[in-house]
Amino acid sequence: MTREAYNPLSSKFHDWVVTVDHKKLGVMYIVTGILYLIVAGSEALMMRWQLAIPNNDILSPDTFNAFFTMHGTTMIFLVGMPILLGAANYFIPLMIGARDMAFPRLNAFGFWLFFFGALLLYFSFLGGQGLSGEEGAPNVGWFAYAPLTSTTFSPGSATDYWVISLFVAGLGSIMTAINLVTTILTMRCDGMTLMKMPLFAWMMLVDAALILIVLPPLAVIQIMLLLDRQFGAHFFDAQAGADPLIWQHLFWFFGHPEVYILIIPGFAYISEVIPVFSRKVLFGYPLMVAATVSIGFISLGVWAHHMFAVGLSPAVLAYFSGATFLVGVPTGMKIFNWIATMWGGHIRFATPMLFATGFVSMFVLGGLTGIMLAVVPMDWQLSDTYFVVGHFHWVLFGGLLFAIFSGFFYWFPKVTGRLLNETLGKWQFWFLFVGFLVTFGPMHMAGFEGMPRRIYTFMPGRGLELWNMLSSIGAAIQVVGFILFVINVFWSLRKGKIAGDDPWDAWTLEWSTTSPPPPWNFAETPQIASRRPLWDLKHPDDPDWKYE
Amino acid sequence: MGRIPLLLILFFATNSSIALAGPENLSIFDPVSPAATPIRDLFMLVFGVIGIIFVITEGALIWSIIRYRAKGDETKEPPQVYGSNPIEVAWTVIPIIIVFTLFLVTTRSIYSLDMQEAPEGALKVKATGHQWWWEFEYEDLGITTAGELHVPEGIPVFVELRSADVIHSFWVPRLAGKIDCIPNRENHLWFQADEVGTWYGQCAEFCGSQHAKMLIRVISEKEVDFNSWVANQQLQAAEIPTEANGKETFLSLACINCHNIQGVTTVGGFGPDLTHLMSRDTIASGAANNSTDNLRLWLQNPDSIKEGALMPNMMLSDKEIDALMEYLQTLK
Amino acid sequence: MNTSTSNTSLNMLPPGHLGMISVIVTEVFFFASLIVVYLAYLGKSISGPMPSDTLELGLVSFNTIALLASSATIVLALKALRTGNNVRFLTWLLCTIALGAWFLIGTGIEWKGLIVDDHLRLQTNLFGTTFYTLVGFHAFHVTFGVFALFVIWCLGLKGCIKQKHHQNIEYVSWYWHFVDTVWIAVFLVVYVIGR
Amino acid sequence: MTTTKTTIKVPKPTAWPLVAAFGLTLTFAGFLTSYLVGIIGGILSVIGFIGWFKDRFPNNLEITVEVEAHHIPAPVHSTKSTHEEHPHHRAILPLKIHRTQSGLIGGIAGGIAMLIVSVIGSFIMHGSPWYPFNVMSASVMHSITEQNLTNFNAIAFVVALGIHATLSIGIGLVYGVVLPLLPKHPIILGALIIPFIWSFLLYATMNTLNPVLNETVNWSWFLVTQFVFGFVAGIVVSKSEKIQTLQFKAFAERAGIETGKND
Repeated sequence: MTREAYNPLSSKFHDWVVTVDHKKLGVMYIVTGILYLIVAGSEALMMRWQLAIPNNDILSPDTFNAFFTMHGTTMIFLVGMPILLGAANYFIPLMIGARDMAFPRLNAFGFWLFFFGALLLYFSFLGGQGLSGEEGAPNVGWFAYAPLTSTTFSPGSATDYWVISLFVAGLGSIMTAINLVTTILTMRCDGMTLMKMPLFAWMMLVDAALILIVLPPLAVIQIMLLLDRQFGAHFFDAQAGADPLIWQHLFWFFGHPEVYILIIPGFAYISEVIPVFSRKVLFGYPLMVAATVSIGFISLGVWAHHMFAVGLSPAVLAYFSGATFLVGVPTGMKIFNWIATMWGGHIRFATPMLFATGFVSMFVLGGLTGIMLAVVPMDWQLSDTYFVVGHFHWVLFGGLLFAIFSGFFYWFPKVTGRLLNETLGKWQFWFLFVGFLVTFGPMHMAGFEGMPRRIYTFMPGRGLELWNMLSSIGAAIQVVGFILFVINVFWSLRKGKIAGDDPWDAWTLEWSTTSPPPPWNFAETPQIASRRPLWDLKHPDDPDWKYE
Repeated sequence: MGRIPLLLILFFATNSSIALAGPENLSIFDPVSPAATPIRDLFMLVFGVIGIIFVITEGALIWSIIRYRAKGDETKEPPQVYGSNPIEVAWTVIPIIIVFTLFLVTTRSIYSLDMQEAPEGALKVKATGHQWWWEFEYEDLGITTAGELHVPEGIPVFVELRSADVIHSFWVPRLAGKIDCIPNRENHLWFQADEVGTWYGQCAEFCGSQHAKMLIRVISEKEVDFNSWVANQQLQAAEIPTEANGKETFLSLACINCHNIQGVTTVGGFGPDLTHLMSRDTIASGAANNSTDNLRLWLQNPDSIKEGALMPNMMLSDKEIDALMEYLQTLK
Repeated sequence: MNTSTSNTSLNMLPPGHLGMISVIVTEVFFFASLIVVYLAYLGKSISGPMPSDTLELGLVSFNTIALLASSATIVLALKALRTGNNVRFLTWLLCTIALGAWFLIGTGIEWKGLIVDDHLRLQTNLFGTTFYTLVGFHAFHVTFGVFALFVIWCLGLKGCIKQKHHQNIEYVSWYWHFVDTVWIAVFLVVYVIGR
Repeated sequence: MTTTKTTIKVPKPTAWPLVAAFGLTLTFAGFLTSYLVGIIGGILSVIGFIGWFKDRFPNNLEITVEVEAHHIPAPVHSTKSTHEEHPHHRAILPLKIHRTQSGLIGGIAGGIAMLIVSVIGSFIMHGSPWYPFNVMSASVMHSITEQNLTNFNAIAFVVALGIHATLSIGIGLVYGVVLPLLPKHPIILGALIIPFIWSFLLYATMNTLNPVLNETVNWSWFLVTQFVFGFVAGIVVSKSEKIQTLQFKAFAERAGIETGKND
């Protein structure tokens, strides 16, 4: 191994900008994602400040509307997507024993499209105001229902920023998804049949396939909206006889699978972390694969459960309700399999496992409140209320974000060569966990008490004060957790314990190369015989391949 | 309801949250309408089901956390168990049975609650969502009002939902679930207030700047009271000669471009009908009480009550406002 | 259960195959969405002109034949390339380009008629909006395909395209076949069902 | 660990994808700002794509690096040894179970037995065989409330049979896999205790599950039909095949989610 000579900063910068290495691109994705996490988190914090007491006036209505729009859009497209694509970018080739992605330059292209699209979205804070004088950032909600987005009701260019930046970023995601599908299906090392891939690779395969299928409809409606706004077309113009539900159907055909696109990588990280820290092989691997694939398929047929209140016919309501219930089955299978993996193991509660356990325990409840929302008459009461806000934050925060932190603590040593500080990590977990419960638990109650979502203030004397105050306090507690995380990252990068190649005594291929891995990953591409190639190497007397 | 203790506990828990809410509560657990009560019952069933699942799953998780925590001195890996057909079949089939049952119940309740035709003897109301207020039209009675929906107690109300601009959603939690108001579409909703009282609600679909203050009040009254309210609303705006000054001011200003007063001007329709303005408890779609001070403030600067409201600041002089106030207060 | 230490030797497809298939899957859902919107708005226009007043089968049938024929010519071109017959390859490729261009020009003539004689524009009504978007995006894909084929043809003239490149050219031909197939769907929806 | 020199080819770093992406973004940003921006973006992206194309054609640009190859096994060790001496230290457990079909058959048998008993009861109490079908279908069909429950209704009949079959087969399958995991007397459990538990749960929730049934059913007869199902399904399942049920072991072990201590 050649050690890189000292480079001046500009040259290092140049290295990163022109790179086509999947690892560098992965790191850039994740770093960008975390930066936007902080931005979108701050927006959420401002909203909680505004909602702490009734009739508060910290934020004006339009600013509040812009903040929740940007918070949702950012969290989904500029935090969730890049982190999951980045992690896949970094670890898929390492896990399947490949030197790089199938199309390295396309990979860079995908990243930069995302990067510039994201910048364009945030430029709206400046540009939207400066050029039209009408308004700043987009304020039509992350699902931007027509006809509120038409020029009549949203003049100025804020909504165009939303459309165009997400269109560009979406193109980037499609490029990366093409790359991931191809890499997983054609670049596996010798011996790695599909059923011997790490579950991570399986889940990212399903994930990338979903991206390929559902992002084009989003692109189509974005183009349609752009044609409406810029060229006078009538796709969503009620005056011309258009049906506003077309937007909703196509948006949710994208939007619902998008939620799975976000959470499946969470499953993927958890499915790698839990076995290693329980010292057991993953329980029911084939069932997990089957469950993941079926979640992928079912997710394509449930979109209208976001539209139970739009006046669909009873038969359609019943179908979408049933399909939505069905999602609960494979999801439940996964949860039970994770618990069964822990059962009978020797569980070490290092920070990754702590977050993984937090994920499993919270995701159960997020799934169950999802079942509640699938009961159509209950949805007539709960849809568009804070109960829904509580529900999807339970899934995306208690689920996805905990999984991301789990993966972050788990793979940080592989990426940087240094371990994150365990003490800070545990403090971070507990602050986030408690803050999470206090923030999002009361939101369910506020929903029961009749609080619609997306309101910039609420009326006093209607039983909402306590729940909102609690939520805001919870948000403040979370801030401590996030600060600890940032401190931990910076401290550990300089002074963290040297990790070595395999700090967790793990079993997948990425731990067989150096930390950080060289640009070519493996000097010689590996050959494997089982799902846990490193187990075979560590226990040559009792290898896995005899049993699979 | 409440045959087993778990459901009782849930019932009390939800009831205590209602108690916390006070008299103006919007709790979905405190229904006063046959369109909302079955949903509450459904809640109790589903709470029970998911409660049991939750306890079992978290129990297993917590048990394995406690029982299988590494002692730190293990020199051997634990036995590697790959899977178990019986248990995997069990936790596939049992959830299927559960969701199948829930599916049956859901389907039945959709059909029983989704009413496409107005029932016999129902009061028909047309509710139109505007940015950011509600228009209520009783076509059979020839009444148009805004923000506050008066209904008789114990009689089903069949609401036709429409939108004048963007998507809104009509939601009064204690009376019925929400249904959206969508341009170019006509949706329906029904409820029946079984008690006399005021039931609160608001727009539930994001509709722009003042989505938060697009409030609804449904006022259910004894039939006699309702009938006298109807009789009053059916009157055209009284011609009161002493108030001619204020009326002229009203007619000379841009007010008439948006606001109608039956018997006086019917050019507008973009803003709420003002024929019986003073019979309402609130102005600006429930954003403020209908007091002299608030009304004056509203005329001076609508943004101070409801920032971003589509009623423009007309830059009226004090004299004009005095005249308008005088006139508006005759619209009883 | 694997009972030996020997590794399963995997016979995996070349990355280009999967890459191109993925692109086509994405495009299928792109056009599917456009077609769904077209169908959803069929007959929903409040004012004319309507499809039955404006759309003619005559010209568009010729265009369709041209586009379908181009799928055949590109197959012949590829066959020639595989056998190393460069002249024949370039000839058939030029035919393909010409047929594609014919389609585009035909579409242009049709649009001119619609705009000038029938006063149907994107802004006119829902039919105009959906028609120009759907057919336009297809035409855009054809344009891109013609451009790509033209680049290949120029490179071929310079002698840069060798037999070893046939795999890559084949991917371009997949794209071309896909665009053809989409046209069949669009044709059926717009000119057969929708009229 | 062998150390040999070897060369590896990796793709040459390039800025063209970045240029193309930036150009494309600007092209679209032209809608938001001015057409000039869009044009500049278009030109940039074309330049980017051409540059990118030249990276790939006629030759794929690569750089060659020389590395010391170190095989895996790289230095991988585990501090732990495996449980090799344990008889079931790794396995798919339990080693032997009922075949899945036995559950299916048990469910079907139990379902048919339950059906017969219900129809007989219906004859005795209502003088018509259709009563249980109508009541069963009422759990999904709202409209059934408006008709006489003893009349024949074809839709209700089909729906009820469908529901009954689904539930019977589902519960039969669960019986097939769960009964062997239960301690001591699977038949007593399957025939009495489990039906009793679910009957109790049904009794508690029937008002919401199926109000028609709740109002009209004879609960003791209802209980009998449940026990008949449990009894028949339980017997069919446990007699279908001799299996090693590991009765002497702890539940988790029998369920196959862990292996026992050394034995």
